[in-house]
Amino acid sequence: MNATAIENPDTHSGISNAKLGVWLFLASEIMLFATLFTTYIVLRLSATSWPWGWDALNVPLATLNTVILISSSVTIVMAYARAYDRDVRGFRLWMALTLALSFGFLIVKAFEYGHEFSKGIGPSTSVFYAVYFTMTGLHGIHIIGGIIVNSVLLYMSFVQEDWENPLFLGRVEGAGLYWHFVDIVWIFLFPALYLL
Amino acid sequence: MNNYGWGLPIQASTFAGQIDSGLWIIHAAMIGIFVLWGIFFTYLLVKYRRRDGVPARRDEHGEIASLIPDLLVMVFEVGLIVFYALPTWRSVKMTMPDAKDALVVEVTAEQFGWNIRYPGPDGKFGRTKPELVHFSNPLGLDRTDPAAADDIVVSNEMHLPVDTKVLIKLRSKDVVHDLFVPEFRLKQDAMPGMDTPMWVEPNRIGHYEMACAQLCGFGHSLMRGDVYVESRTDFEKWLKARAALNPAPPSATSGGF
Amino acid sequence: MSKQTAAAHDPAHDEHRPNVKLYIGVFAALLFFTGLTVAVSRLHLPRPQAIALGLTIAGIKAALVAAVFMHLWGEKKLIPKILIGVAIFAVTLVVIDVLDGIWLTPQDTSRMAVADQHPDESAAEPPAPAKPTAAAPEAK
Amino acid sequence: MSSDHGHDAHELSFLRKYVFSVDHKVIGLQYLITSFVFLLAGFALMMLMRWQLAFPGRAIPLIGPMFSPDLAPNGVMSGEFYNALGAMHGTIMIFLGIVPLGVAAFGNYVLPLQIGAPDMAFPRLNMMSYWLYLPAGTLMLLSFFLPGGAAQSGWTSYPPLSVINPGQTVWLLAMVLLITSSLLGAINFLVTSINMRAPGLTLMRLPVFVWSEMVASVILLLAFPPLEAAAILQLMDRVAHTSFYMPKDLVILGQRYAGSGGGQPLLWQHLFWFLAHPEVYVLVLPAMGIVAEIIANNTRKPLHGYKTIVFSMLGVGVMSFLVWAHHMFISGMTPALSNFFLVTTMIISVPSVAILTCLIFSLQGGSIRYNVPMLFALAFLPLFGIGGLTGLPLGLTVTDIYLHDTYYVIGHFHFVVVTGSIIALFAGVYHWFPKWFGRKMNDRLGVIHFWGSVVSMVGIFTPMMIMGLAGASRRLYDPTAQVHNLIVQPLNVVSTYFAAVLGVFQLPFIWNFFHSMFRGEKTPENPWQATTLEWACPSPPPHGNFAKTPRVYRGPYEYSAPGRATDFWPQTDPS
Repeated sequence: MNATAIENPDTHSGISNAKLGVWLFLASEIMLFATLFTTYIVLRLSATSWPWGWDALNVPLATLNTVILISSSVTIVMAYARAYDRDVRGFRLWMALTLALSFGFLIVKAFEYGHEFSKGIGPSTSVFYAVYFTMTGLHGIHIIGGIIVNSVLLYMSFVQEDWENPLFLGRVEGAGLYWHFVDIVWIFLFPALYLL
Repeated sequence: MNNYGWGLPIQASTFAGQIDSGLWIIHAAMIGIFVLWGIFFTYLLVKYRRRDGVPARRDEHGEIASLIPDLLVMVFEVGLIVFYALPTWRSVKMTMPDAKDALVVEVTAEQFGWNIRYPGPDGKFGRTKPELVHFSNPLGLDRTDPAAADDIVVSNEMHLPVDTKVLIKLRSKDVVHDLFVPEFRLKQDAMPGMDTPMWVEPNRIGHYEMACAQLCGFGHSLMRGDVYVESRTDFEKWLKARAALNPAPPSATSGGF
Repeated sequence: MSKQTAAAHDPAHDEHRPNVKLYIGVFAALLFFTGLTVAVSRLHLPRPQAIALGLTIAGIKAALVAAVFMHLWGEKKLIPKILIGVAIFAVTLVVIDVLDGIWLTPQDTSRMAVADQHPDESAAEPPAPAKPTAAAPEAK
Repeated sequence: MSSDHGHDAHELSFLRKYVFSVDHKVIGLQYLITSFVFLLAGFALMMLMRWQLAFPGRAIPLIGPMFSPDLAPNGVMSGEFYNALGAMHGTIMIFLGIVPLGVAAFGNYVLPLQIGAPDMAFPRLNMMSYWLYLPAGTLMLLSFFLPGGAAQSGWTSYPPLSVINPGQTVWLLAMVLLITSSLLGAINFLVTSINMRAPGLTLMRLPVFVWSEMVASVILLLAFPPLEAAAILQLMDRVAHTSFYMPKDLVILGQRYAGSGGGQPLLWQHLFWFLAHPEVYVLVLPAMGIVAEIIANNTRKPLHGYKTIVFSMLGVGVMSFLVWAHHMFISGMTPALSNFFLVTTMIISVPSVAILTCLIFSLQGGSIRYNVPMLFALAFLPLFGIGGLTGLPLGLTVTDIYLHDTYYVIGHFHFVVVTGSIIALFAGVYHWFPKWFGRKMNDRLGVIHFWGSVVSMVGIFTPMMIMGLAGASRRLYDPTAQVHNLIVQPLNVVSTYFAAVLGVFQLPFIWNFFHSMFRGEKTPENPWQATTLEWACPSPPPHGNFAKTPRVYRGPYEYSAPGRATDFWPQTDPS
């Protein structure tokens, strides 16, 4: 595949298939989350009242989660840097750290949900909570997807054949792109649901 | 009701003629375009069929030629929009008559029927509460509200005075319905949670049909009512007769389930 | 990242040379902005200003992540082009739907019933800034 | 791509070769067969509906007693069953029939060959798309037999009806699967055609069909996610009892709705049509691409206005995102917005007219070869033209007030999709059949299929236009229950008879297809003397397609070039 790419530069974008594919996938994800934010805005504008995040949700926990997710973005880009320098131990370390942080995010999220459920609050309580649970829930599913991808990459770094595959670095970059996108979504979700 | 045929139904509102003229213009143009293209197309098919010894001729003339029909279509469409669609849409759907000069009627759709409410002599619609909804009180009218006492609620039967602007406030109790009176050329979705205004000025006395035109469930096809356009005096007479059927103002405890 | 550097690493690839110092700098900036946006939200600014400020900070953070971590800064032109196209469609979707949402007239009954059904919702907060126009007067 | 390439050396098992294959050609044929099966299923549902429409209240003949009493008591269809048939007919035909056939089946088989690629960019992703599509479709069909039955709220699924009706949950789940499958497919097509073109095959040398697939893929990629999000929200409304689409104080059949309220039913319509209008172009663009290929090949001359066609397709693609709300003129949407969508709708008609004009002008000066694919391609032009023209009064705000939700809409849409897309897809099957199997389909049966289909299609849909003008409403279980439908009711009978005729005339096609697959007349590598790349490899192409990567020297339609011995000049011919 990549051999063809070098042979015919005039009919090849110069971007690897994997990266182009990930970017196109992110393009569709942008539309998905744009729709969810549209729903949020429309419902908020037509609501008679809209609770403030500090009253309705747990902002300190969410702030912690924001910090966790931002840190995981840094660790995954560090893992990429280690893979770029062909440092397999460094890659494993940073990737494992990324995974640990993503699990941390999910655990904090689970505490948040558990707290709300224990108060008898659920998605059907009001439109605000419907938006909150649906958007954070979908974001959580994206986190789980990222965890699966990153675990596979971590596993592959232990397989000699995969680690030496010239496509490996591209895969790490692709996984990184996805993970950063999930981070960006949270960067908007956090103020939209908790702070404003 | 001999209002329907193989063509458009009879016209019974002030803007029916405007809408029909648009339909006629467009269909005439459509048939014209289709026939012209058809003749040209058939000519090409016959003239350029494969014959021995006659090779295909590569046309070297530019691509501009193919844009000429486009240009014509565009001119026609721009004309339609500017001189027909925009002004007519403005008058039919965007400008509502003032509630003071018009008869205001509230139509509430439900599965599978229409509830038509007239404000009564005080010109005010009374309060409704969803918890009061009952088969004998389909709108949940709160008769303790003084404005509601004289409201007249009729099922599947709308009486309108001729030559009067009528402002209809369209609502729905459950799902999306659509009020369609073919003779008025009038159609509007009834969206639950919204007050959708629409207006009509009937100009022909007669008996018409109000049908639901938006899929609303298993009984959708049964959802219809009758529209009676009457002279002013007949309408007033009917209104008075209906008002007499209203229950006496009840005490605050009654109503509900 | 230019063609030459990518080629020097491995001719078949277009990955970007990582810049660890820059990553750490961006990390610090992201933490700072996170703290800032939380702090600002405690100030109880009027809602329109609060929303504008919050979105601006989020926008800056997102731009940093996209430009540095996702290497959009220095990426081949095709990808920004794709993203601009997507942005146009996404903005159309948002703007039209929101405009429609603002201009519509909700039923007055639904607003009346809010207070008694969900006292928790309508308790402390003032209503949202951009409210739909009030319902028709004669219905009440 | 990775470790499993090592196993390629020995013979693949039957399962890996024909069932879980990663070869784009096998996946293409899998899509082809599956989507034809779904088209037949959708057709069968339609026949049941047409019986009820023509003869409301009469027991369904022959198979009526076989239905369970809650679907059809005493063999007479119930209102719920009718609505389920309507919803599923639309869903199956559009999402499971024509889009997979046009985009995925033809795209998978033909697109990599036309760009000289050995396979798709992501072969395993490609297999995954198919294996998401098949369970999604099966789930959709099976929903008839699940408790609650099939969805009954129309293919548009407008809430609140769709939230309270039974059966909708399965529909939504199947849609989410299907959308995911389409997204994967769209990414694959785009990366393949951006990155894997043969050397020399610049963008302006691409066959029109490849362009149409690319534009359709962009539409799928960007328009489907909003529906996916909207479907998830509706699923939440049904399963978690949220109120995204449920306003306050609903009273449903005398019962107060329990949800919190505060939702916006109109929002669904916006999100749905944001997909569903571009979707129409997904149905039509590959069809136009196929027709363009066949017309160029059988007129033996280059397409008139290749560039105009390409840029018009791109224009249609972009504009298709800006016209969605012309389906909502009378939905209660802000009337001022209608004016915006009126203008964009008229703008999008300009590139569509340009494409059709170019295709008709392409006939001029040609040496038209009337073979079966060409017959279908030629029928596409006037019949799709009718579909396009009848869109005009529906796109115009004022006339739409009257025509909205009448049979006029049904007639218009089916002229576009049946006599447009399906006719063109048939043309594609006849045209590329020799490529797929190295054999030709029988001409005589093809001609019978052609005339039978075209005449009966026109016979079905023309009465609908007349009924629509007379005001007859659509989606009525019993059209005779509303007075204004009564006079034109005989036309429903006419439509139904023609629909039965249409069904009968598909039999020669089905027989022809399977018979020719094994017994058809053997064809040479390039039976149509075509120029594009797919005819430069053996038929059927082996794994990896081309023995060596082809090199492209010229545009796609160099027919009857002056000074050459033959009347076609293949793209790969170096001379």
